[in-house]
Amino acid sequence: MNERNVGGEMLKVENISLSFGIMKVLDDISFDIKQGEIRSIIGPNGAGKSSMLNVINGFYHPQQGSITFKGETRKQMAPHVAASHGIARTFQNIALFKGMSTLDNIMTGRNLKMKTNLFWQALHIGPARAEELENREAAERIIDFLDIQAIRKKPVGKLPYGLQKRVELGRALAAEPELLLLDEPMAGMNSEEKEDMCRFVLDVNSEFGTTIALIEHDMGVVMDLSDRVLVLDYGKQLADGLPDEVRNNQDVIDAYLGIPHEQA
Amino acid sequence: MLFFIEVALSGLMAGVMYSLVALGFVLIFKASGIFNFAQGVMALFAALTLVGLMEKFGMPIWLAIIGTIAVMVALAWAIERFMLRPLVNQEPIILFMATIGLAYVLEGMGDILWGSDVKLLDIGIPQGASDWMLDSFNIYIEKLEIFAAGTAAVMVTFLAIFFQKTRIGRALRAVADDHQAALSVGISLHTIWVIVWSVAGIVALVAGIMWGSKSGVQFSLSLIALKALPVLILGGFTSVPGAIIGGMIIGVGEKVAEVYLGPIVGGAIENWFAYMLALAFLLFRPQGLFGERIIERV
Amino acid sequence: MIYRETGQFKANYQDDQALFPIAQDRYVVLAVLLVTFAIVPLLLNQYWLNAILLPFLIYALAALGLNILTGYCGQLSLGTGAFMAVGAFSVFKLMTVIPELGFIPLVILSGLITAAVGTLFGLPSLRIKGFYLAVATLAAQFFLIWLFNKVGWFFNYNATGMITSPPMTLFGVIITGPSADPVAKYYLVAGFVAVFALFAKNIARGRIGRNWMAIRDMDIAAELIGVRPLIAKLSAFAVSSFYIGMAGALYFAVWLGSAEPTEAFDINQSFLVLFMIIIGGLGSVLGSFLGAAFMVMMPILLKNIMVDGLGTDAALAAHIEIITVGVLIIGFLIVEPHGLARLWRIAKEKMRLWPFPH
Amino acid sequence: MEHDTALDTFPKLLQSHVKLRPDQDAIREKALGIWQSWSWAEAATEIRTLACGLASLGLKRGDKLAIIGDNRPRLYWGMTAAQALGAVPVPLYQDAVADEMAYVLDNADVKIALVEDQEQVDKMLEVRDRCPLVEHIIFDDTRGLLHYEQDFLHDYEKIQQAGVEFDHDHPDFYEQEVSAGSGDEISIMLYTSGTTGNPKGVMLSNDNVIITARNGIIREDLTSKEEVLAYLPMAWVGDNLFSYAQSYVAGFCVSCPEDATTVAHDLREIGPTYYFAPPRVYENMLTQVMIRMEDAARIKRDIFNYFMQHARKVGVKILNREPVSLKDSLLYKLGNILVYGPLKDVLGLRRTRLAYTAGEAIGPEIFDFYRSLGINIKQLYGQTECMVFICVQPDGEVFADTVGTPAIDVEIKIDDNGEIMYRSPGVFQSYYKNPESTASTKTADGWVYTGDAGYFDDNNGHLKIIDRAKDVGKLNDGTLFAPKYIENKLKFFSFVKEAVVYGNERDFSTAFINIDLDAVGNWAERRNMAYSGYIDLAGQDEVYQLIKECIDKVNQDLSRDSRLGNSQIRRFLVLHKELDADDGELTRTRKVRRNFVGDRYDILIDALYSDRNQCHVETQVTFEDGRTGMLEADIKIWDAAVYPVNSMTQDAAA
Repeated sequence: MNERNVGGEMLKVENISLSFGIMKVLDDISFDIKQGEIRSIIGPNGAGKSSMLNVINGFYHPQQGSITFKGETRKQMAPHVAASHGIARTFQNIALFKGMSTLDNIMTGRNLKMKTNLFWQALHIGPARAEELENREAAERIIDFLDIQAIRKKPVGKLPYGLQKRVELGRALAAEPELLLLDEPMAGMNSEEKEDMCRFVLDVNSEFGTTIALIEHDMGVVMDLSDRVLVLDYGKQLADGLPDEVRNNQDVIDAYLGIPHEQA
Repeated sequence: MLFFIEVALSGLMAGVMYSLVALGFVLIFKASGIFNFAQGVMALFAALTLVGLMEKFGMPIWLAIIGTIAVMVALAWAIERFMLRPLVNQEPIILFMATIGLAYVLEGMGDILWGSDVKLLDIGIPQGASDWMLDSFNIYIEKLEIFAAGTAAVMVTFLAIFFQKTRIGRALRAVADDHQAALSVGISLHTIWVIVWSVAGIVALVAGIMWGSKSGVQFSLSLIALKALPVLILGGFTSVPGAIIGGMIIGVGEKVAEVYLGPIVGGAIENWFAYMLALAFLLFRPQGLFGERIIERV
Repeated sequence: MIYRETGQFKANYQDDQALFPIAQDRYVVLAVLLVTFAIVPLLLNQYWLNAILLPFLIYALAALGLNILTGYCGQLSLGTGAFMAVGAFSVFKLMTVIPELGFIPLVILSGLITAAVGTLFGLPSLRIKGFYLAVATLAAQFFLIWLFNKVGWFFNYNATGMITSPPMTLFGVIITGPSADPVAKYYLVAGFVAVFALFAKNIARGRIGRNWMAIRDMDIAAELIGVRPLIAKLSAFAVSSFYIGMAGALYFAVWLGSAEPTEAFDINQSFLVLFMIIIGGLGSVLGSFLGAAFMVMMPILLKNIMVDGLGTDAALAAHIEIITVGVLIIGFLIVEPHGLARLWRIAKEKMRLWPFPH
Repeated sequence: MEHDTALDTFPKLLQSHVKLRPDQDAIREKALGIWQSWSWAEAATEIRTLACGLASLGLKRGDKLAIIGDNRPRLYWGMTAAQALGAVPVPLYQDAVADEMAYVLDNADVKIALVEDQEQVDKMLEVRDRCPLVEHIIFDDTRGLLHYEQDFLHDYEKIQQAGVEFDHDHPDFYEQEVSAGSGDEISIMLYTSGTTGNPKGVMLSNDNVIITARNGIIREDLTSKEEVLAYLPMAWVGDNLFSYAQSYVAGFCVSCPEDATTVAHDLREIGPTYYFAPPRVYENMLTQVMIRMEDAARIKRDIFNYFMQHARKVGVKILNREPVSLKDSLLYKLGNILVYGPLKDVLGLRRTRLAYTAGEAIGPEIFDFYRSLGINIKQLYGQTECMVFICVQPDGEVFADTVGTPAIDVEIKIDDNGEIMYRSPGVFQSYYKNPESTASTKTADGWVYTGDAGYFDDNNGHLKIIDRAKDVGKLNDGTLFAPKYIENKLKFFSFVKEAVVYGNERDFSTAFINIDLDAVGNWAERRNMAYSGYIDLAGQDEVYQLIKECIDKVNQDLSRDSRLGNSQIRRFLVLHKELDADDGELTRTRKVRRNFVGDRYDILIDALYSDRNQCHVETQVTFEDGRTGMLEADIKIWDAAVYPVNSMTQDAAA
């Protein structure tokens, strides 16, 4: 893959522990994500990967630990705050707005970029209209980037799975995030779709310089894409390092041999 | 003090009656996820039928009751066949709307069949104050209310057993969780729904009898359904004990407020007080009385 | 079949995002407006205007309001009747206190007051969802109606507890009270509905509308991309109540002339409007109109058929009527749960693709 | 429409439009969801800056500028910009693989390449060492190219910048260069993907292109108001004539689709008044129509069929302005409201005044289908060597099996061995760096061998093509054997995608058939036949029966033609794979390479001429991603029905 321009620390997670009632989901997790890198989080099902993302963008509130994002340290933050600070994400099970078109989904992704008040919107003139048109163009750039022109005005509910995943990525990109969290972006895709998605992830990273944290089961993909890999297992931090280091880490191998079906 | 206890007690009794109606809601919601707005009207309809059978056909009480039960079962069957089956897999709000439609139909039918004038319902439930309570504790309680409380208690135990012990009961609980499970028990969804609605119908009949004997059988009876709704917020749509306890809380709270708060604000607060009570409660415990916290996953 | 879209290409986003991008649609809308404002008043008599068109238009406005809340934002409410009452009583008080402001501003003002009340009763939506919320909104229904019954200040302490709209004029024409001219009333209401239907459509297709729908379709995802549930839901309650409030104001001041809370605004009003948007189509402005038309006309039609047609006696007819209404509603939900608007959309798609099926 | 002969180059034409219609749209592109438009004035400025930019890179009179990519305004501007400098634009097929490109780039001595995107850039880089003359590569779409450091790669906008500065430093440069241009200068170089051997660079002068374009415009009286969709490869002469030359001469606007996947949709949005497509496009369109109508509701389908039947009866007559009974014309009007109008509208052809088809013969029923709808679709016969026009069908004289009468200023003769020759103002100067081919194609007095065999139809005097001259052979019994002619008849059936017929110097004709997966697949599904894929479907007896019926019809048809009657197909088989350009079985323009296929499947041919009724075959195939693999199958061989030749009827083959 083309040469990387990885910068300083963007996000630092320190001693995060999260539990629901007696169920301990995350146990003292600490790691960091550097500006401009692609960071993978892997691990068997139920390892707490998604929960980790949920903590990062403020949907879950950990009992212990702190998160430092762009220098600001927080114990927790409201999701919309995280969003407005430049954290966007996609979801393991597609969470698109089924009732809306591809374009509207992506436009919704830009809601933080739009400010005009109810009054102007009701009249749909002046600032409201101008704003709508500007953002439409921005949305169109994303549609073009993801090559989904053909489904621009189709309701997303009826789209094939692979495309829905793409639209969801588009919705996340629409927010022009600095940190993009991808929760199994290639789950349930055929090899061709996976290839496209990899392409897009890399392009996002190199074209927009977006920092990416992704959860993925396909080891091949992970090894190709990531600069560094974090391995979780039953809420515990198993390993953290370069793809090759992780690949050869004994604990990781054991953990995976435990559940070989998780490979690829 | 004594007065307060008296108020509280009678509130408790009234609450039991709410519980009876709420029970009907819960049964159906539990088994089919349908918010059956017609429950109140079903009570009215049942009571009307009962009275009708007794007056128009001069049936003895026991026969009339059996007859009414038969009617309610037939009704349940018709509802399943002509309303639920075609609407299977529709969004909850659609089914909710349908039950409102059903309420209209039942109301109209009741009026046409049995006339819309107020009727007295006397199936020999003892009326008047309970002398024993009056003598021993010097507290005034309607015999009817005690009787109602008793019946409610019996109902609940019966239902509890029905749910826990019988095969059908277990099937019903399974349906609540997921439909496939129910089929695996070997009972078709349709049968299950007919049963649930029949049971709800019978519960409605009991509620109808109680309220009917208390304040006569008339349209306003169908409004007791609205009284039962706050109970549901409190107890949760799916919890039988919730319905019972919730009913009592509402009953007591309402009576107390009616007596102590009512005069200050000019009375007639029973229409809304229960709701305010439930709302206030929700602010502190959104998941209701017996619901446990839901962890949302994404 | 009618559609001819070849060559209708868009060279800028303005045109592409126009309300009605397809020329044929624009013609239809213009035709409808023409009929509404130029032809109807000439052709139709008092009865039609008063008994059918006025209620239809006013309910359409209310349905629009509820549709914003329930259809677009996904929050089920059973308090419509009460919010209409708020509008009605607000306008009544305003008409008696500051009539000099003029009727239209007063109606809008009462809308705003209702919006405030609605927002207040929308607060529970932040903690509870679905039917729990629906039941919670009933609190508004019962509490407010009780309030208007009990507190004399609202009905200026008159003995009956009724409110009666004093005559007010617009451009010198009497538009409220018994002596008002039906045509003038019709123009007033039609104007209101037309303008605010347009506003509703604009809001729905803009940022705010999209945020509402996002909350409706997938509230968690919406929150995680920066939509604030608090603002989205409460704004929906506010806008919705604003519309319903104005509808209530017109309903009382222009149509009924006088009203008594427990009858005019009871829970059945709430259900009636809810039916309108379900049958018309959730999340559709057009649907609000179709639903209102359906629910207003059907009973009248039934009555005419039975009483005038078959000579059924009134009481029995009334019973048969509500049964039929009930049956029709159930039947309708079975046939097309997504409402008339969906039917229309499908028909339109077919027309656009004709002769192809898809 | 004015024809100022002083306007003998494209830059000059451009300037005249800037004067005549500065604000009228010159070109459009669907991008970011809307039709971005450039008026003639705006286009002129774009072109001026680009030309100056190219000059600053050292592009000079006579140099070659390669243009590679989908139809994009900037690429079209690249052509004019080059022409403004007296340089020669050389458009290449954007879907060609790197090697194919390498040959052309090298052969054409390309100096600068203007390409669309990363895909093309990568191909260029791959073969750069093989074409040392290429000095610069300019790319339009920067996507994915940010991290390419090579100093000979330039962003289009950077070049524009350079252009602006250059223009500023040499204010008169552009005008001088433009006025220096002349009619006899080479206007463009188009490579013909010959069915055999390497592609040849056809050099056409400004006069060749502009006069031919103008003649076409005069003959069909096109105006500056036409709407055209530019969706066919820029490297192909047709696109160059219809979407470039004629646009500049007539001054009408050309629109570029958003993306290959949206062409159909964009076609409907633009609604071209003047449309061009090779037969296969019309074929696919019709197949799509039929497939989609299959799913229509009963009543609708009946309405459709009823009126289409009526259209077949009178539609063509009405289009040809022949008299029809009042009832028929009224019924047709009704049909126009219910079916024809809407159908044309959804296809995007409602506003189409004139539609051309060429390249190869088109199926009669396909042809009549569109004509009966009232779309004036006409066949023309043309070649790259003369900027397309040789023959065009005159309005009202349109027959499925002829290509019409000579175009304006075109002379035609048939030489002794039946080969068609022509002479016209459009005749090319020569093949680039290829005198011998030039000599063998073009006589001293300007006559060009078409390589096609044909004759003027005795009834209507229209030219009728039967086959490639070199392909026309003889059966052992001496009967004329015109494989292409037969193949086309077969391909007229929607079930047959490709057909390859053999028989030269043999006792009888045989055929390889490629079924059309869409059409046959759909046909199979309606009979709920299970099939796992192409191979499986192709092997089924029902399918063989279906194909046999098609072949029988063709044989019956042939039997009526005294010259070709004996070349009826006796035996045939359905191939186990689709013929594919990636396997070299088709040319890039999807023409069958008969001999190549013949060599590749020689076992099958032997089998066809033996008495075996099955044959095992193993084939190497190339997948989309470039990997290769083996494909095995047992292929059935069936006999077709043969009909007695009726020598009485003369050959107006229906």
